[in-house]
Amino acid sequence: MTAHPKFDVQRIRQDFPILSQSIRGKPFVFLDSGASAQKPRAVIDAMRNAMETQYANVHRGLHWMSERTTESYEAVRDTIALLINAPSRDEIVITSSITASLNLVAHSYGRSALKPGQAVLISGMEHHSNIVPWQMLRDAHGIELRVCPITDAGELDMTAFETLLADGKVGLVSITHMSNVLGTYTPAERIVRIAHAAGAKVMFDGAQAIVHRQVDVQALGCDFYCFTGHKLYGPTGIGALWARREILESMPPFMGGGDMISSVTFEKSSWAAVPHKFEAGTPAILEGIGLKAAIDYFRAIGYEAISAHERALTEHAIARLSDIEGVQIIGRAQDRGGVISFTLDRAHAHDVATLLDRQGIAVRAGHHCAEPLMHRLGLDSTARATFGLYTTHEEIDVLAEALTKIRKFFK
Amino acid sequence: MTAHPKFDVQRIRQDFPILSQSIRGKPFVFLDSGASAQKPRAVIDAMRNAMETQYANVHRGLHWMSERTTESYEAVRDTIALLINAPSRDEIVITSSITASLNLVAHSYGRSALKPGQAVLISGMEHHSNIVPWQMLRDAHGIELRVCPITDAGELDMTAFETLLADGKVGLVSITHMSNVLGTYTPAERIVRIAHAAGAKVMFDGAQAIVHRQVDVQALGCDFYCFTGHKLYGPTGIGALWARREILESMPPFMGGGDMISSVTFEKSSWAAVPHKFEAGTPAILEGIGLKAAIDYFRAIGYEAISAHERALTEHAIARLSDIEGVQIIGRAQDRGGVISFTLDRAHAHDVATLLDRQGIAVRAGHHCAEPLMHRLGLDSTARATFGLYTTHEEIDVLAEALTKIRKFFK
Amino acid sequence: MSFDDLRDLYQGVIMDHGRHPRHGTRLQSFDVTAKGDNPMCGDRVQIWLKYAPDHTIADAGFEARGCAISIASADLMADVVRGRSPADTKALFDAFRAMVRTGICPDHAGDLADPLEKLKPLLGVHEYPSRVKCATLAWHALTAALEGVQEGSSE
Amino acid sequence: MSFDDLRDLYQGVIMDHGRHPRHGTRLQSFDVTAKGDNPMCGDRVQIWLKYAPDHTIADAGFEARGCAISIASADLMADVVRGRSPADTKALFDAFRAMVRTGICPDHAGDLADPLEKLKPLLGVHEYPSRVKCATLAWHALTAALEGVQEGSSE
Ligand SMILES: Cc1ncc(COP(=O)(O)O)c(C=O)c1O
Ligand SMILES: Cc1ncc(COP(=O)(O)O)c(C=O)c1O
Repeated sequence: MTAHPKFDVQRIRQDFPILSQSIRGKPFVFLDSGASAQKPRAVIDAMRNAMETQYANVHRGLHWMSERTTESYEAVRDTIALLINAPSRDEIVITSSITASLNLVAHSYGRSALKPGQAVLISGMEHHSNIVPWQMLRDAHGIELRVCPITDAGELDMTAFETLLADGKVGLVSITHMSNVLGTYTPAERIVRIAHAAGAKVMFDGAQAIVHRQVDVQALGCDFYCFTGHKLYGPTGIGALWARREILESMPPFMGGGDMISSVTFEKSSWAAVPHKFEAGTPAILEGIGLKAAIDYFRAIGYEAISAHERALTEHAIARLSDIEGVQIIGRAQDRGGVISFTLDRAHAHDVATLLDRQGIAVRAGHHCAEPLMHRLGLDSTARATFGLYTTHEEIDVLAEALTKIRKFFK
Repeated sequence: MTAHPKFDVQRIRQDFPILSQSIRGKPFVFLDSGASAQKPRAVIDAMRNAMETQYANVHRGLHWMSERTTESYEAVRDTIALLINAPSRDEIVITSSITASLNLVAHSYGRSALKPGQAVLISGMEHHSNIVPWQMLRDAHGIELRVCPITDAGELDMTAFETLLADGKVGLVSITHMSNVLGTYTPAERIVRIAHAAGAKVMFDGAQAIVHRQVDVQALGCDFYCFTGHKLYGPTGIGALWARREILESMPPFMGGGDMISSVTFEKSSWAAVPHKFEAGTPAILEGIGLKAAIDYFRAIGYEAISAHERALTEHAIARLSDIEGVQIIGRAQDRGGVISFTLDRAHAHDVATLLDRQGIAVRAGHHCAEPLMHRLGLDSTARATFGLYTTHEEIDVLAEALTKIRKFFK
Repeated sequence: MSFDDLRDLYQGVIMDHGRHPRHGTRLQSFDVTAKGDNPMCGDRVQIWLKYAPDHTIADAGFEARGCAISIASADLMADVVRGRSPADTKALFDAFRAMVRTGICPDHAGDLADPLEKLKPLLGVHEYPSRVKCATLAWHALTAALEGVQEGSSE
Repeated sequence: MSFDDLRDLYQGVIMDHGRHPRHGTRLQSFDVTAKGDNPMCGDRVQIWLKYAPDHTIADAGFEARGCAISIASADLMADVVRGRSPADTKALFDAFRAMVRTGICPDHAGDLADPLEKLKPLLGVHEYPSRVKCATLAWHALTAALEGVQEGSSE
């Protein structure tokens, strides 16, 4: 069924206990991984194992449990550095989510490196978490917020992109690496080339992209990259930010507290070295341990196999759904991944989602935290099926049959 | 062994799998709960169970898994409201830690309700997480930071407290409810009475207090209360903030992103109702489920029994440690709980901690993220033993014997 | 092809009222009007009311954009509130809301038994807490109209 | 009372040098000096060096406040660096640091075998990664002194 010889989706499904559940007596067909992915046994066991056998607060614990827990927690930094090919583990900042990563950059870099009058450039297909922090920065700090339009195909309008950078006022381009609504990959290397030529730094929101495609921050040449753990088969409550060391070093801290200081007096505090400067308080210890297990699991399968599998799934899904009368697939970018938004004539996306749920099929419906994109598309909402490494061709067939039935129901 | 008839510490210990570990062939004696507590089976199972059988992203999922996960996640808000007797579940803001809670208030309330020239009053025995955010606010926003001194016994100097409030400039008192170094409880009701009379709002850092003593925010009369999950036998990566509804409603959001908005256009966004306004992005879903299990477990035993047990432990520990020549217990507040900092003549606290660790005993040593307090005490560091509901009298005896041995070793 | 698994929630009544609402028009002559907006879903509704001389509701009409559930709910509402006093209407809303939240239709609803029976097809919504607001959006707008407010709240 | 369980890490050498350091004094005549500060632990050290005419280290002295491990390490260091060139000293620090990080004393250390043997009592520190900086603080200060910098870094 899949292009890659080593990849056996049925064996992989056995690593995810939840997938054997049934919903309303029907096999559970989970097509909502883009919102949050399910967790493999390796993650569940790593977290359980920590709580059962090896747990204490980390950093300067001086006792066995603390030293060992520090080692197992801090290992996630090396694992993330490997995953994205960061030059150094010290450039990996652990946050509580990608939303926290983006806010960290907007607050800290935004209020220090960007001067009032400079601009931040985002795109017309951003998730709210890459819009709202910049609006808040705009209103508090007087920067301008520019939006690069997208084409009717759902791709970044690169002509407009160049134009928007032309006056040299843009200090930072913050753009999604893959749309969570359209599945579009943005042309990351080109974005970086053009932006750098115009004197702007570049950050990618990799929440979706990193799940599906190998990310190499050095090859991309970008300045910031961030992602979130729970979409990468890891636990909630953890995310990451990578940035070049000299940028991190120039940034003031975002939150204050324990672990981010070098020394504290009431008059003045001095900050710990990066990345700790940005990590105030007890970190997400169990989540770090879980995320490391997730990334290890993921890397053992490998992007090559995963990407091939998901490409095959996406093609199959587009073919099957396009065949159903009344179904419109939203977005038709050249370079796209396993996120498919669609509408059904005469049926509201919420009704479609609920009626799919009656058949055991989980999809998301709504604006997908991308309201401005919805306005651009002239829609209130879409239904959205998203694929993970455990998704099968059969599940897509089940979706297609269910949609055919719903279509008849609404006729 | 313990004062409360219903409380059986041996049975309770069986709920914590990690406690049956040995370290270097010796029984594991964990006296570092004040840094982070161990997790009962109930928490481990709740998190595992969610990942194995019931997990999806929450809020507006429209499908079975999402609706059920939303219910189990959102239940933590009711549980916390019950725990601290909050008037409404909508006043409970879920954060990633108490450090995040304190920073939220410093950023959002600090920059909106407090005007440059006004003051924030903290105490001389605060944790860094209740110092540094205010220093950052001071430097960014021009407020004054006042510090209420502590007495030689390690209590809040209430005369000074009144004096510091006398000029009416203090807009917010932010003070620990229990010192993580001295074990001192601060006189919360009195603090609130005096502060309110002087026109100041009051926030308590309840990170330590809530683990040991029943907290009733309505009886205390305070305006903000916050705590952290991992010290309350719950997972890392989650904390909470309670504040009066009208205060929360008046506060601008701290972080921007999904879930905290009502609607978004590129020009302007509007915020969701409280508490969601302060909860940007995918929440700590698994951690919420785990924290609810922790609080349920804790409440089933009950503060009455736990407090009685810990009081007996503390008295026993003070008696045993005071008997050892060369050991000084730091702080002798009238109203104190199960946190005991001590020094040993001629031995550095780090050496003491390491030598205790060689005997399987986990204590913390250092400045305990309270450097200014250390300066006040004229110390660089202390060793610190902290007790949880699973701590036994025998473990304290083991500590006392080990200290006696170390004392001889250093003589 | 069997529709049974779909029909349990989307019963004929809902599909029917959702697609061909009886009262889905603006009243030409009305006393009060109010809007409801659920930005999360993109659902929007406007309600128009005409009072009888005794201040009971003489007629109700609406225009709505949204899912089948929100439109069917608006239409069934317009049906059952006719002839009711404002106080009566609010009591009915409370009972209806309890029903769609809990999935339990009150047994001894007295005067409200009849209209609740008509609204019962919406009871299945309780399985989807995040769609309860679809079912109540029109009611919130109605409440606003009765109170002379322009914009209703939502759940 | 047996001290065996304590002795494996806090060997006689460490306790001895930690409590009665041989070189724990400021040099009256010196060429360079530098400080080391570990604010996390409150450990502080200052190093004084006197060079021989060939620029090898003729004498080293220190004043320190801190734990037994940091003081013993400073004292053992002052002992083993005498007679060494700056380059030699840095190579020794690298080998020492590797040893306290990994717990493995390099087998074929050539010229460094002798001094490493003397430093070996500190090897047990590897079990406590957060105390490695206690064992290396004096070395960082020494490196700073050799480079003519006033303040050493820490791990
Ligand atoms: C009194 C007090 N406040 C705040 C904190 C910070 O908690 P966290 O590290 O979970 O943010 C702690 C614990 O470290 C504490 O003891
Ligand atoms: C493209 C994109 N960016 C950001 C986010 C926000 O992630 P989180 O909710 O984990 O902070 C998401 C997911 O919701 C996303 O798809």
